[in-house]
Amino acid sequence: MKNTRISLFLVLPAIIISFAFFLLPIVQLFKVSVVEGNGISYWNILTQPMYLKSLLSTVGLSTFVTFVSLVIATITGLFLTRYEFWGKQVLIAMLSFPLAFPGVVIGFFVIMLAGRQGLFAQIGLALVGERWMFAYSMAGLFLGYLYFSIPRVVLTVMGAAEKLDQNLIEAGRSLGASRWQIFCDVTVPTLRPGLISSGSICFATSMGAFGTAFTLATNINVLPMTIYTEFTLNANFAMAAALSLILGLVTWVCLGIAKRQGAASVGMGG
Amino acid sequence: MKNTRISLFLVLPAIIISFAFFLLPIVQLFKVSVVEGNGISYWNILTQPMYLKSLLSTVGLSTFVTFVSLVIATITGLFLTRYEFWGKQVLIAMLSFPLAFPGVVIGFFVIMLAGRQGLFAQIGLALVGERWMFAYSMAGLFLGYLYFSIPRVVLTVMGAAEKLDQNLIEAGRSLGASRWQIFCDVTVPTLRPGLISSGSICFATSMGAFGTAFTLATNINVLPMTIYTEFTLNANFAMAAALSLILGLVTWVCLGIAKRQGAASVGMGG
Amino acid sequence: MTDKTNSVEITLKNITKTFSDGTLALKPTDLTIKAEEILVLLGPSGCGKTTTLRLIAGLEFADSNGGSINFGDKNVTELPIEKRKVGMVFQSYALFPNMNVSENIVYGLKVRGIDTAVIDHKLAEMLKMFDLEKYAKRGVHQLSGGQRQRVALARAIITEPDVLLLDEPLSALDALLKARLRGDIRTLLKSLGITAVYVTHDQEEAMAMGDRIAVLDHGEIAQIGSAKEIYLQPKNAFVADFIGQMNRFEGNVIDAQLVLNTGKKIPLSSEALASSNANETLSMMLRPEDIRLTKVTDEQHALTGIVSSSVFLGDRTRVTLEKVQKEGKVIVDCFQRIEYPSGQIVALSFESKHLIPLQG
Amino acid sequence: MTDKTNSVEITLKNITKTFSDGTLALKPTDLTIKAEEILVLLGPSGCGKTTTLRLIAGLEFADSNGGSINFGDKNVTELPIEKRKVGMVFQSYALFPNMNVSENIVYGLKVRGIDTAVIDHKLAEMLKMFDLEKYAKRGVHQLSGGQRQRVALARAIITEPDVLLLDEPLSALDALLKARLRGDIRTLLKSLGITAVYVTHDQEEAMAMGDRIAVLDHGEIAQIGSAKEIYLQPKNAFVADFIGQMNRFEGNVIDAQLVLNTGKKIPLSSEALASSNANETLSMMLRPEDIRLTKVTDEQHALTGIVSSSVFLGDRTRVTLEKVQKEGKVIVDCFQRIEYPSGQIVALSFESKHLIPLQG
Repeated sequence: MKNTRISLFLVLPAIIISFAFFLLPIVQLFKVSVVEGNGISYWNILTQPMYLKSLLSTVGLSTFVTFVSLVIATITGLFLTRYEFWGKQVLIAMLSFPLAFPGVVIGFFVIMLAGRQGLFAQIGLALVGERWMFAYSMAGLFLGYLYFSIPRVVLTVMGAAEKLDQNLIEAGRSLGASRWQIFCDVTVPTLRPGLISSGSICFATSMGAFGTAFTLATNINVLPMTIYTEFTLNANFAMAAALSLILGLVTWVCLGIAKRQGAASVGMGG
Repeated sequence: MKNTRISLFLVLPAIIISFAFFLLPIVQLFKVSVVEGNGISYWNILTQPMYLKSLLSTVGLSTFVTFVSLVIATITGLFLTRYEFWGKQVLIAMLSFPLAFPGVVIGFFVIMLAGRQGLFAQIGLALVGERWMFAYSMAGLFLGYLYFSIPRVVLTVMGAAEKLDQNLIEAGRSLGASRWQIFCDVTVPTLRPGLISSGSICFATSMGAFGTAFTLATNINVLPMTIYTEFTLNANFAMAAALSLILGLVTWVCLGIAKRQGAASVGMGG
Repeated sequence: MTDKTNSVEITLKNITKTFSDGTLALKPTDLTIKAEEILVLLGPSGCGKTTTLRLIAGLEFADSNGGSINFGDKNVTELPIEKRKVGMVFQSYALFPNMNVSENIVYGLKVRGIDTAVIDHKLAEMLKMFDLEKYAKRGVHQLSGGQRQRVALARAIITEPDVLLLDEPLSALDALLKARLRGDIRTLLKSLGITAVYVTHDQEEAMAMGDRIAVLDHGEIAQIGSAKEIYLQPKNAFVADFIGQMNRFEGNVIDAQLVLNTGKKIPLSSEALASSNANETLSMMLRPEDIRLTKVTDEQHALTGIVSSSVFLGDRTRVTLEKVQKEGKVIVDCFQRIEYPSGQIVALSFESKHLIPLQG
Repeated sequence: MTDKTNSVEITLKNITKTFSDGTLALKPTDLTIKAEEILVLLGPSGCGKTTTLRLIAGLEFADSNGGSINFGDKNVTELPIEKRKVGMVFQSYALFPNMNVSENIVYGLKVRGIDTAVIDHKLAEMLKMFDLEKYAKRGVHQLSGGQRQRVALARAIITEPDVLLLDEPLSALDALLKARLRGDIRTLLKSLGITAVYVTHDQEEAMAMGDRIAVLDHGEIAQIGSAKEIYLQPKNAFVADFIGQMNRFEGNVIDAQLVLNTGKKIPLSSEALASSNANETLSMMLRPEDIRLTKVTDEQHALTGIVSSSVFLGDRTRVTLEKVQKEGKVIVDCFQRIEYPSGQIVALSFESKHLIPLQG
C-alpha cells in the first residue's frame, strides 16, 4: 500500500510535465491568435470573404462527402454482410486498399481518373469528342475525399451489421412486419451508433485533409490549405492560429462524438 | 427466397463496378510505374541514393517514433488506468487534443516549440546564451510525429489495460510472483495485441505523414514528400507511382496487422 | 384476450431438414401437436429441437421432398413466418433496444396499422396481465431478466397468434426465477388455450411445463409422451440418462434372476423374464429413488454394496455405493434423513416392477 | 504431493471491512476454520462471502480496528497475498492466456526459482493427478470449462499452500458437469488434507462440498454449522428460505394448537408450546418433503387444502395447495408417484417435530 503511494508521487509530476508539453503548443496557438491578431482574427474570419468562404466550403464539402459516404457505405456494407457469393472475401480485402495511401497519392488517383490524361477524359473523347476533366475542381476534391471515406464507413457498417442480433429481425418478422418496416425499425436503429461514429470520423478527416487538396492544387481553398498559406506564405500567424484552433475544435468535437458511440481511438495525424 | 436471389443479381454488378472504380487508380498506378518507367523505377529506388535515402530515412524515423511512443505510452497508459487522482479525467480528455489537429498544424506546433522564436530557443538563450533550434531537422520531425503518435497509443493501452482481468494479476500474486514478474508475464502479454495494433497504426501514420513534413519544409525528404516532388515538380510519374505503391504496400500490411490484432477500421486518409 | 384464442392443431408430415453444409439436422419426422397442447421439445444441444421449432415457425424451410406442415387445415409448408400467425419468444428475449416497453409490446399491432384506440386498449390489458404497468415507459435495458421475459411474452401474444413458439425462454434466468416463471408461463398458456411448442434442454423444466414431451436425439424423436411415460418407461438408454439420474445393471439371466459380474443376483419380474431367454445378457435400469438401503441380514443372498460417500442434500441423502458391480457406482437417493458412514456394507432392495429393461 | 500437507487452522478475530465508498462489507466477525476442514461460505450476491474470502487471501485488508487473522500461530493480518502461502482458484479460472497448460501449472514454482528437474517431476505428478497429460502442451483457450478448472486447481496446489481458497470455482460450468466436479474436488481436498474455504451461492453445492457451511447475510454470518444443522434447524427465516424450499404457517396459539387465519389448526409439539404463550402469534416453518397428503376423513378437524397444481418432476410430484391459509400457497413434495387432480381437497399431515419455529 505504501509502495503504491510513493510511486504515485514520483510518477505523477513526470506525467503532468509531459502533459504540459502536450498542451503548450495549443496554449501558444491561442495566445498567437489573440495577441498577434489584436483580438480581431476571429472577427476577420467571419467578415473577410476569403476566410469565410474557405471555412464554409470546407464544412460544406465535408458534410456532403460524409452524407454520400454514409448512404453508399450502408447499402454496400449491409449487402456484403448479408449475402454470400464467390469472391466476397477478396472484395472485402480490396476494400482496405484505399486506406493504405496517404492523401498525396489519393490526389494523384483523382488526377489519373479525372485529369487531362485521365479515364474520364478518354471516355469523354470517345463518346462526345471532348475531354471530361474535373480533377482540379470541387468535384475532383469530392471524388478524392469519397475515395478515402467510403471504405472506412463500409468496414464500420459491416462490423455493426455482423453484431446485429438476427433474432431481432426474426422477432420483427414473426410480428408481421414487412422488410422495409424491419429495415427502418430494427436495422437502422441498431446501426445508428456505428453510422454516427464513422460519419463523425469521416467528417473530421475531410475537414483536416491536406495532402489530397494540396496535390490537386485546386482553386478551392480548403481550410488546411488556407492555414498553410497564411502561415508560410503570408506570415499571417494570427489568422493561421485562429483557423487552426477552429479546425481543431470542430475535429475534437467530432472525435468526441465518435468515441461516445464506441469507436476506438482515432486521430488525424500526419 | 426467390426475392433474395433477384436482388443479389441486381445489386452485385453495381457493387462490382464500384469496386472496379476503387481499384482502377491502383492498377493505373502500377501500370505507370512499370510502363512509363521502362520497368526500372523499382531498380532505381534501390540504386539511386536520393530515393533509397528517402525510403530508409522514412522507415527509420517511423520505426524510432513507434518505439519511443510505445514505451512512453505504455508507462503513461498503465499509470493512468491503475491510479486514481484528482484531475485524472481532465488529463485524459486533454490527451485527445493533439489528435484533433491535421498535420499542417502539428508542423506549426513544432515550429512554435523548436523554431527561431520557439520555447526551446528562449530557454537556450536564457541558459547558455544561444538559441536551441531543431524544428527543421530530423529532431523536429521526430517531435512532431511523437506528438500525434503518443496520444493514440496511450488511449489504446488504456483501453487494453482496463480490460485486463484483475484476477490474472491476483492469481500471479497468490503464486508468489513479484510485481516485476507479473508485469512481464501477465501484464505485457495481455497488452501485446493492443501494442502491436497501435504500434502498426503509429508506424503507418508516420510513414504517410505529409502535412507535418511539408510544413517543416525539412531537408530530410520523407517518402510522401519525395512522391509529391517527383510527381508535381519533376514530372517523374513512374518514380512517383513506384514509390506510392511501395508506401501503400507497407501501410496496407501495417493496417492488416493492426486489424488482425483487433483494431477497428482505421486508415490514412486526407 | 380474456377469451380463448382459436387454437389449431399442428401436423408435420415427413419433414426433413438438411443444412446448406450437408448436415442432416432433422431426419424424416412426423409429429402432431394437438390444439391447446403444450408440447416440449427436449434434448441436448444439436439434437434438432431448435431446427424443428424454426421449421414450425417458418424461419427455416423443410427440404422439398414432399413433406408438409399444416396448421389445422391450412398447409403452411411454403409460407414464411410473416404469414403463419405465430408468436415467438426467444432465449435472448430479442426486445427492440430502441423502443421502450410499451412500444415493444404494441409493435405487432402497429405494423398492421391497427387503430390507435384499439392498440391502447390492448396495451393496457397486456401491461396489467403481465404486471408491467410501472415499467410501461422504461427502456428495455433498464429491466431485469424476468421483466424482459414478460415483455417478450406480452409482445408475442398481443397479436393473438394461432401458435406460440418458445425457444428456451427461461435459460438466461437464474434457478430460483426459472422455477417460479415456468409455473406462471404454463398457467398463462393454459388460460389462453393456445397451442404451444416449447424448446428446452432442462429436463425438470420440460416435465414441469409440457403436456407432452418429445425427446430428440441426433435429429430424430427418440420418444414422445407425458412426463410420466418418459420418466418411468424410457424407450432407450439415451432417454433414460437424459431424464434424471439412472443406474444400470448388466448380467446374465440364470434361474429367473439377473446375475451380475460380481456374482450378486437381482430377482426379475415375470414380465422381464417373459421377454428374455435363459443365459441371455440383459441390461436393467433403476432410478436412485427406487432403491432402499437396509441392514445386511443374509450376506449370502442379498444384493450388497459398500458406501463410498453419503452426502446430505436437504430433502434427500445421496448415497454412492461401490462393489455392487465390478465397474461403476450405484447411486441411491434416501429420503429418510439417515447417515451412512463410508465403508459400511449395506443391502439394496427394490420392487422388481421398478426395474426398466434397456432396449436397443 | 501424495503426503498430506501441513494444514493450518485459520482464525478471524473481530474482523471488519469497510469499502472506500463507505459500505460496510463485513460486520465485526469471528470465525475459526479448523485444520483440514472445508468451510463453505454461502449466501446471495453482496452478502460479504467473497469479501471474507479475499480478506483471508490477503487481497483485501481488514479495517484497522484491532482485528486479526491468524494462520495457525502466525498472525497474517498485515501480510499481502504473496506472503500468505495460499492457493487460489477463481470463478473465471484466471489462467494465463499466453501460457500453455504446463506453463500455467508450473508458474508458481518457476517464479520461486525452483530447480527444473523438480519442476518437471511435480508437473508430471499434477498432469497425471488431474488427467491432463494429453493437454500438457495445449493453449488454455483450446480447453473445455472442466479442463480449465482442473488446470486452475493444479496450478493452485502445486506450490503446496497452507490454505486453498476457492471463489465459486464451478459456477461457470453447466449443471451436469458441476454435479460431477463437486464430488471430485471434495475427494481431492480431503485426500490432500488441506484447509479450504469455498465460496458459492448454490445451496446444493454448499451441502455437497462443505464440512461446515457459513450462511452469510448482509455482511454477517447468519448461521454456521453442518449441512444438516442448517437445513433442519435454520436459525432464522433468511437461512431457511435460502437453503431449500420452505412453507410458513402463521397463527395464534390456542389450546396447544396453532390456529391459522382460516381457522384451521396445527398441533404443536411440547417443545414449541413450552417456548410460547397462549394466544401469542407464532410462525412455524415446514419443509415440502415433510408433509404427507391424505384423504380427508374428518373435514371438521383436519388441516386441509385444495390442489391448485400437481407437477410430476420424476423423482417427486410437486403439489401446490391453496386455501390452507388465506394467503400464500403450500408446497408439498410427494415421493410416491401419485396424481392429485386440481381442485381436489386433501388433508395435510406431518410429524410435529418437523415444524421449525421461526425466530427473529
